[in-house]
Amino acid sequence: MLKIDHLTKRFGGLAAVNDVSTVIEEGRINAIIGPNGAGKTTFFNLISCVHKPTSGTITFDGRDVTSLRTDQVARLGVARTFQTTTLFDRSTVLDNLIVGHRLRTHSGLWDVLRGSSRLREEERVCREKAREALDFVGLSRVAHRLAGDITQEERKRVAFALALSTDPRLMLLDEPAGGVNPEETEGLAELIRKIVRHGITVALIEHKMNMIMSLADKILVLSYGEKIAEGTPEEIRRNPAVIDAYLGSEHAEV
Amino acid sequence: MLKFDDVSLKYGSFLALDRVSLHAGKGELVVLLGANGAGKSSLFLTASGIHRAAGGSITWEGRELVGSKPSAIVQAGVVQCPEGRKLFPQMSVRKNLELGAYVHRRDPGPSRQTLEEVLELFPILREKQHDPAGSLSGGQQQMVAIGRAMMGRPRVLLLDEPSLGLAPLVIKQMFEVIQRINQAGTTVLLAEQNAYAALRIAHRAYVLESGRIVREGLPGELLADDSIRRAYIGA
Amino acid sequence: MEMLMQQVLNGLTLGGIYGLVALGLTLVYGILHVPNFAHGAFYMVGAFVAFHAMNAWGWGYWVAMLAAAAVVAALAVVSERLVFHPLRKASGIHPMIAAIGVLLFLEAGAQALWGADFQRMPTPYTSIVEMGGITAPAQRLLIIAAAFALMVALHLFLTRTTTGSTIIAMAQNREGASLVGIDANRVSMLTFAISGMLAAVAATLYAPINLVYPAMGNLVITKAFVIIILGGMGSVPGAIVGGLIIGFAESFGAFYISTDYKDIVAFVLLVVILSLRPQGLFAKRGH
Amino acid sequence: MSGFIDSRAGWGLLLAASLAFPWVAGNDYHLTVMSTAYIFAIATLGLNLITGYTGQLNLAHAGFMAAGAYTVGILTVDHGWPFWGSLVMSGVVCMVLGYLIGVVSLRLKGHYFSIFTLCVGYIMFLVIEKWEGLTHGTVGIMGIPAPEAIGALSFESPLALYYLVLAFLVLSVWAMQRIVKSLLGRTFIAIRNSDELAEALGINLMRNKVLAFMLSVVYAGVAGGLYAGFVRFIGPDMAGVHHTFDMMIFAMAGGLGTVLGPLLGSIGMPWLTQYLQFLQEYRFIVFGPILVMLVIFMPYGVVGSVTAWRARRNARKGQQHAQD
Amino acid sequence: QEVIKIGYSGPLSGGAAQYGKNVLDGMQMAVAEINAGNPEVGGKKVRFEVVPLDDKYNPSETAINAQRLVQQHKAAAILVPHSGGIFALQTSNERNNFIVLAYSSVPQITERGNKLTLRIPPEFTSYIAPFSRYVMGRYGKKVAMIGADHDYGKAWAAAFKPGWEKLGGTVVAENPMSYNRATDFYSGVSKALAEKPDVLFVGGASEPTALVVKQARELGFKGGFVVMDQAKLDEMARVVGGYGLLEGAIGVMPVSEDTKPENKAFIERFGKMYPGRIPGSEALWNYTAVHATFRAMQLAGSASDTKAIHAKLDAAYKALPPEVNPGGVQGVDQRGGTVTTERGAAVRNGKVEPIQTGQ
Ligand SMILES: Nc1ncnc2c1ncn2[C@@H]1O[C@H](COP(=O)(O)OP(=O)(O)OP(=O)(O)O)[C@@H](O)[C@H]1O
Ligand SMILES: Nc1ncnc2c1ncn2[C@@H]1O[C@H](COP(=O)(O)OP(=O)(O)OP(=O)(O)O)[C@@H](O)[C@H]1O
Ligand SMILES: [Mg+2]
Ligand SMILES: [Mg+2]
Repeated sequence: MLKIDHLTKRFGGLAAVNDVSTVIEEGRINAIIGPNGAGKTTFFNLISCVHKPTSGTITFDGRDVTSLRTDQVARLGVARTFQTTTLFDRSTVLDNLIVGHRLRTHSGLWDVLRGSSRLREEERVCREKAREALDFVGLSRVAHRLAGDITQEERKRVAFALALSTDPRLMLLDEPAGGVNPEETEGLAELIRKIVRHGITVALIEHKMNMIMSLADKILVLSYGEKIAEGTPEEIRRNPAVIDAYLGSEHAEV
Repeated sequence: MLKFDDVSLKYGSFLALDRVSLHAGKGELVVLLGANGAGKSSLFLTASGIHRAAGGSITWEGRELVGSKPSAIVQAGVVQCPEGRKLFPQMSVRKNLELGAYVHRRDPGPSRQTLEEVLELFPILREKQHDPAGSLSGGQQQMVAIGRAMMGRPRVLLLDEPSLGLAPLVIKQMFEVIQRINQAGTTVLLAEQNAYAALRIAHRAYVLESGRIVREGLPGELLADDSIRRAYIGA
Repeated sequence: MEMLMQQVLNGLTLGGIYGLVALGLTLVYGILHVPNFAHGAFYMVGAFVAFHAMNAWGWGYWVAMLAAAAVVAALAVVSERLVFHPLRKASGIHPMIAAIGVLLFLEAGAQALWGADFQRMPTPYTSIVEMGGITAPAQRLLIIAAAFALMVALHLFLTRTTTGSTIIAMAQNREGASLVGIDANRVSMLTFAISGMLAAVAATLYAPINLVYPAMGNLVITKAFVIIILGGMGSVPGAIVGGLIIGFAESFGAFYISTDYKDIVAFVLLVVILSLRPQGLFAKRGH
Repeated sequence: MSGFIDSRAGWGLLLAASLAFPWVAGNDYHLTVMSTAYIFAIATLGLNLITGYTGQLNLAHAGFMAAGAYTVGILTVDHGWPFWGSLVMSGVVCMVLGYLIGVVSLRLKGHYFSIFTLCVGYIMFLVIEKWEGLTHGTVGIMGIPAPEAIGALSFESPLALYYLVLAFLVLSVWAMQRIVKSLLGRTFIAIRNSDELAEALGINLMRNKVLAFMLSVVYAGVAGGLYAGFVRFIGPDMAGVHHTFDMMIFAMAGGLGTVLGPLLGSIGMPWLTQYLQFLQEYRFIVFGPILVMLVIFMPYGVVGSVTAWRARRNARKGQQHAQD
Repeated sequence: QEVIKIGYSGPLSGGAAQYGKNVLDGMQMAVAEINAGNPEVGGKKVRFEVVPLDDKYNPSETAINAQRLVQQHKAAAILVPHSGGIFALQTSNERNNFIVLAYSSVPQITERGNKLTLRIPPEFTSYIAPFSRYVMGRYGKKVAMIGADHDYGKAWAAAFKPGWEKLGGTVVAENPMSYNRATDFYSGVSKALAEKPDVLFVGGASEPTALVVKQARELGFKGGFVVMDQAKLDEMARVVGGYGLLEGAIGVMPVSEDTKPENKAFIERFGKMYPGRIPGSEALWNYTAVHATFRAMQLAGSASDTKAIHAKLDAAYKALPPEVNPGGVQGVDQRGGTVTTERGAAVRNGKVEPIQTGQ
């Protein structure tokens, strides 16, 4: 669904992403791993059009999206989560989520001033989407709590819910389980599987190998901005270049 | 000895730490396990004087830390590598590290040597030493944070999830480093999600849940405990 | 040619004063994370204190300058403790409004103490120096020399000394600074003190060729704002270069375009520069 | 308190009180203070939209208010337009200016935007002062006609003007309520919280920010137009940044990011300054510290503090429901 | 005993505060003198009082203050020392029935036919020819104009230019400057001097005007100055340290240098009431205006019938004893403006000498 051709991004003299070509496969969990500073986050930033690539193209469903704005690709169906999600602490979780579906609505100022039926309908849809998303991530019980009062792990899930309420086709998850303990990591992994079952493609950056190995359908390995390997978890686990650059010897058997 | 006695902490009306008591003997490496939001970081920030305990006392070699200024606590040798790194993003990596030795500013000789050790340990930092710390990748920044704490030449090192965001290979090296630091005589209190690796180098461990200590024991005992294995180590 | 040199001299004078005021502003910006609207009032109080010391107590110019620096530094520290310290965790707009409160208070206070009229500050340097056809009042040369000496000194202090680094560290991450053992309170008081001192010295240098009155700070502070965003907020070299740019723009703008539009010159310059370079001239990268 | 006031009944009561005010007030002085406060309340509501709801502190707001006032002044005095037509134009002129200035300035973030707009405001002031051919320069525009009568309704007396201004205020509040409670308002709030996140959620930052900016300056422009018809003399001083500061203080005191707060703030604060008049030139010695204490002890303003408390209580209730 | 209140709305805080206070001082002094004489109006014993309100130079605040003064304090007359406030009040004063005592010589104030306005200061146009003739004779025909750019300054400059040219002079540079906002006059002055003028036209508030003069001297200017009447030679001399630098400057006769006996007496009384202070013309004109208002009330036999009071202002000024009219106002014209023969003054050899300006 997402095709990346010879993608390069330079910061000054440093090539954070260097001539990477790959595809993100529809309906699968695509993982990206690599040493620190390999360019994974930058890679995501390029896909979601936060940064403009120095060269190369990105094609989403056959459409060249390389020079679009972030909000435009989001409307095409690319959603992402952030490592830390800023919520408006003084309103409720549900209120925070309603805006998530805004990109699928069309009401403008005129609808607002007229109080048009389209606006009312769309507001209802947004609210429904928000509830659905909360349900989906298993947080309906905190819908009416103030966003400032929920726990870190709940915040992570709210971030998922926000991304889900945009009706995405591809979700980019940057270290979703960073700082999450194994039990809850398992919960998040289950959530990710559920997302994929619902027909949403996932691209995932993570350093937790257990999680990656059990979750990913396909792994892309970056090192110093370059693609050094790509394949199934089994292949990656045994790839000497990856062991050398990233996993270290003992992970090969874990 | 670093000793927590009935330490409580409140955020507004929320009780984040509820009469926590624990200790780390001189030269000991103690691990603190706990789910997200259990209160590990809160405990560390209280020890460093960033938050003020609502009750109880924290002593280091008999000296009361509750009520002391953060700077005085660092001066006394209790240094933290905080969660979220808290670097100086626009300063160069080198300057960040040098400021880690702020409390030793009157005696710069040994600091230069520690700096060398840190750069040895994380070679990528030597490469990037003149870049602003904020431009580094997440994991590289974590290395700077650990290095900065080491620069304080701590007698007690509080490490709050140091492996966060690090590649497996680097994590492995890092645990080796922690062990080495500890073996050189530094008391280490380590909060970790990566329970398996942490317990392998620990002398003793505590389990924190919802602001309370629910379990204490030797690494072997905890590793053998099924419920602990399930919660903190994974299947 | 002679005219050109005259304008260069004038540009340096203005640039020096603006630069000093902007430096103080930029330093405190690092601690407060908002532009300190009360800074112009510090400048004004500095001028009044020096004026008072010279007029009422007959102190010498330099002693009066020291006194002004000391008083305003103390005033800045007090306002840090009472007003800005309690607000250190508040969002941007709150310290800004508090600063306006301080500004109103100081302006009204100065008026109550010294009256609203224009005062004139004496100076021992009244001679006029003739150099190759250009005439330069000694006070102006003094301003240029003192302002730039002070800027260089401050720059060295910030970059070469550990205490200087602590100020920068604090500006970038307060909690991080505490955790390496920097006493955050001390540093933020120190920063306020330095900023107040710079304002007072700038005022005492400049007042003899100008007037002293309660609203005098408003003129300079707007320019200082322009300078710090021109140079990049929180950037020390930015403040110095920005000061010079605005000083020269005003001086040459007034001479070659029109005095009528000289104020607009500075602002239009800013609009143009920021449209091309939204982060200012000297802002550092990092995220 | 705000729980009640924010309800339909509360707003109704507020409206009733303001309709009845002239009978209580007894004299034109009170009416004039109140009418002026209402005019500034309209502008403050606008400032609150861009600052309180969208998170961009616009320090040129008074400049836009002046632009609106000058539109009315120039059209009525120099071109013989009727007041009402000119008032419409004041909104239109500000909308266009807002678009042009917004597109340039909203590319900047945070304090850069604030200081940039501070300078824009100053430029607006200088343009008004220097462009004599258009604005009469420093002399200002005098002899602006009062609003023409509509049918039998004439607007010469302070009482009639009071009701006129009140009508505009009611309209402004009503429209603002609609905006902020709608999806559009939520979009603005999302931008305030984190523009990075908002963008990732598919919100076109520039378009929404510019829209919020334009709406906010239209409020300023219409308020300025009303001001011109009310005071009937305008000078370049109107564009001074201290007026923006005043409005910011009104909004802050009441509670930024609420509709009721800035409204109450801009009605309450002028009365406070009127009552401090006896202190004469010393009143800022008192007012300054009051302001500081307000910021420190009531950071969300009167209304903000009460709403937060109420939201928390409701949240607890809501949670109980969810658990039931 | 009835209390008659006269309103004042002007700047008492902010940049123009001192100006406002100077005006107020003159008013207070007049009121103190009137009260000391056991005043009666319409056969009733009365006491006078000034009610001052701060408007920060802001016309809308002037409007609010006026309402308050009229309705709470029943003031029949309100003195406003700035044109914006005056214009704002002129929209409603006839309907609300109060007299605007306008301290501003902008011509529009009396041109609009407001029936309840008194323009307190004299018109400035009478100075132009005699001032010009004097400096032209002493220094030459080339003038550079660097007056202030506020409304009053511009009105002056607009009238001065044709006046100067009519006498055969040329204007070599026109470079108005912002006296109140500028941080430095160096560039503006050097630009004007680049045209090698014989005379500089300057003027705004006294203190910045003095700085402009000083700046010109520092840049080597040796010619004379025409000083607009807002600036006073004595106040300028205080700023630059004596009349030395002001050699060849011509302006209005400073109150403190005017040797007429009634003027000297006024200075003395003022000094008693405000120890250590020397009155300027803001104090003087408004002092006389309050006396004239009181006298007009007596003549009208009423403290509230504003039309009658206004109609008697001319007679009142004429009836004032010279000691309360040291400026020598001769009456009020049809449009409500005062009529005066003013005197000019020039600096020669470090001393002020009077220059006859009347026709
Ligand atoms: N805005 C930027 N300016 C300059 N350099 C940058 C910028 N963003 C990233 N870099 C550099 O690009 C490289 C790749 O960074 P990136 O954040 O993509 O790494 P990563 O793979 O996500 O690492 P980690 O696993 O540690 O998060 C790093 O060396 C970093 O220093
Ligand atoms: N500054 C704060 N204000 C209010 N509540 C806080 C604050 N910091 C932490 N908390 C709350 O206190 C509880 C303990 O948080 P803490 O960060 O100490 O947990 P932790 O064990 O370090 O978790 P993690 O593994 O996520 O780092 C959490 O519920 C958290 O939401
Ligand atoms: Mg990353
Ligand atoms: Mg933690």
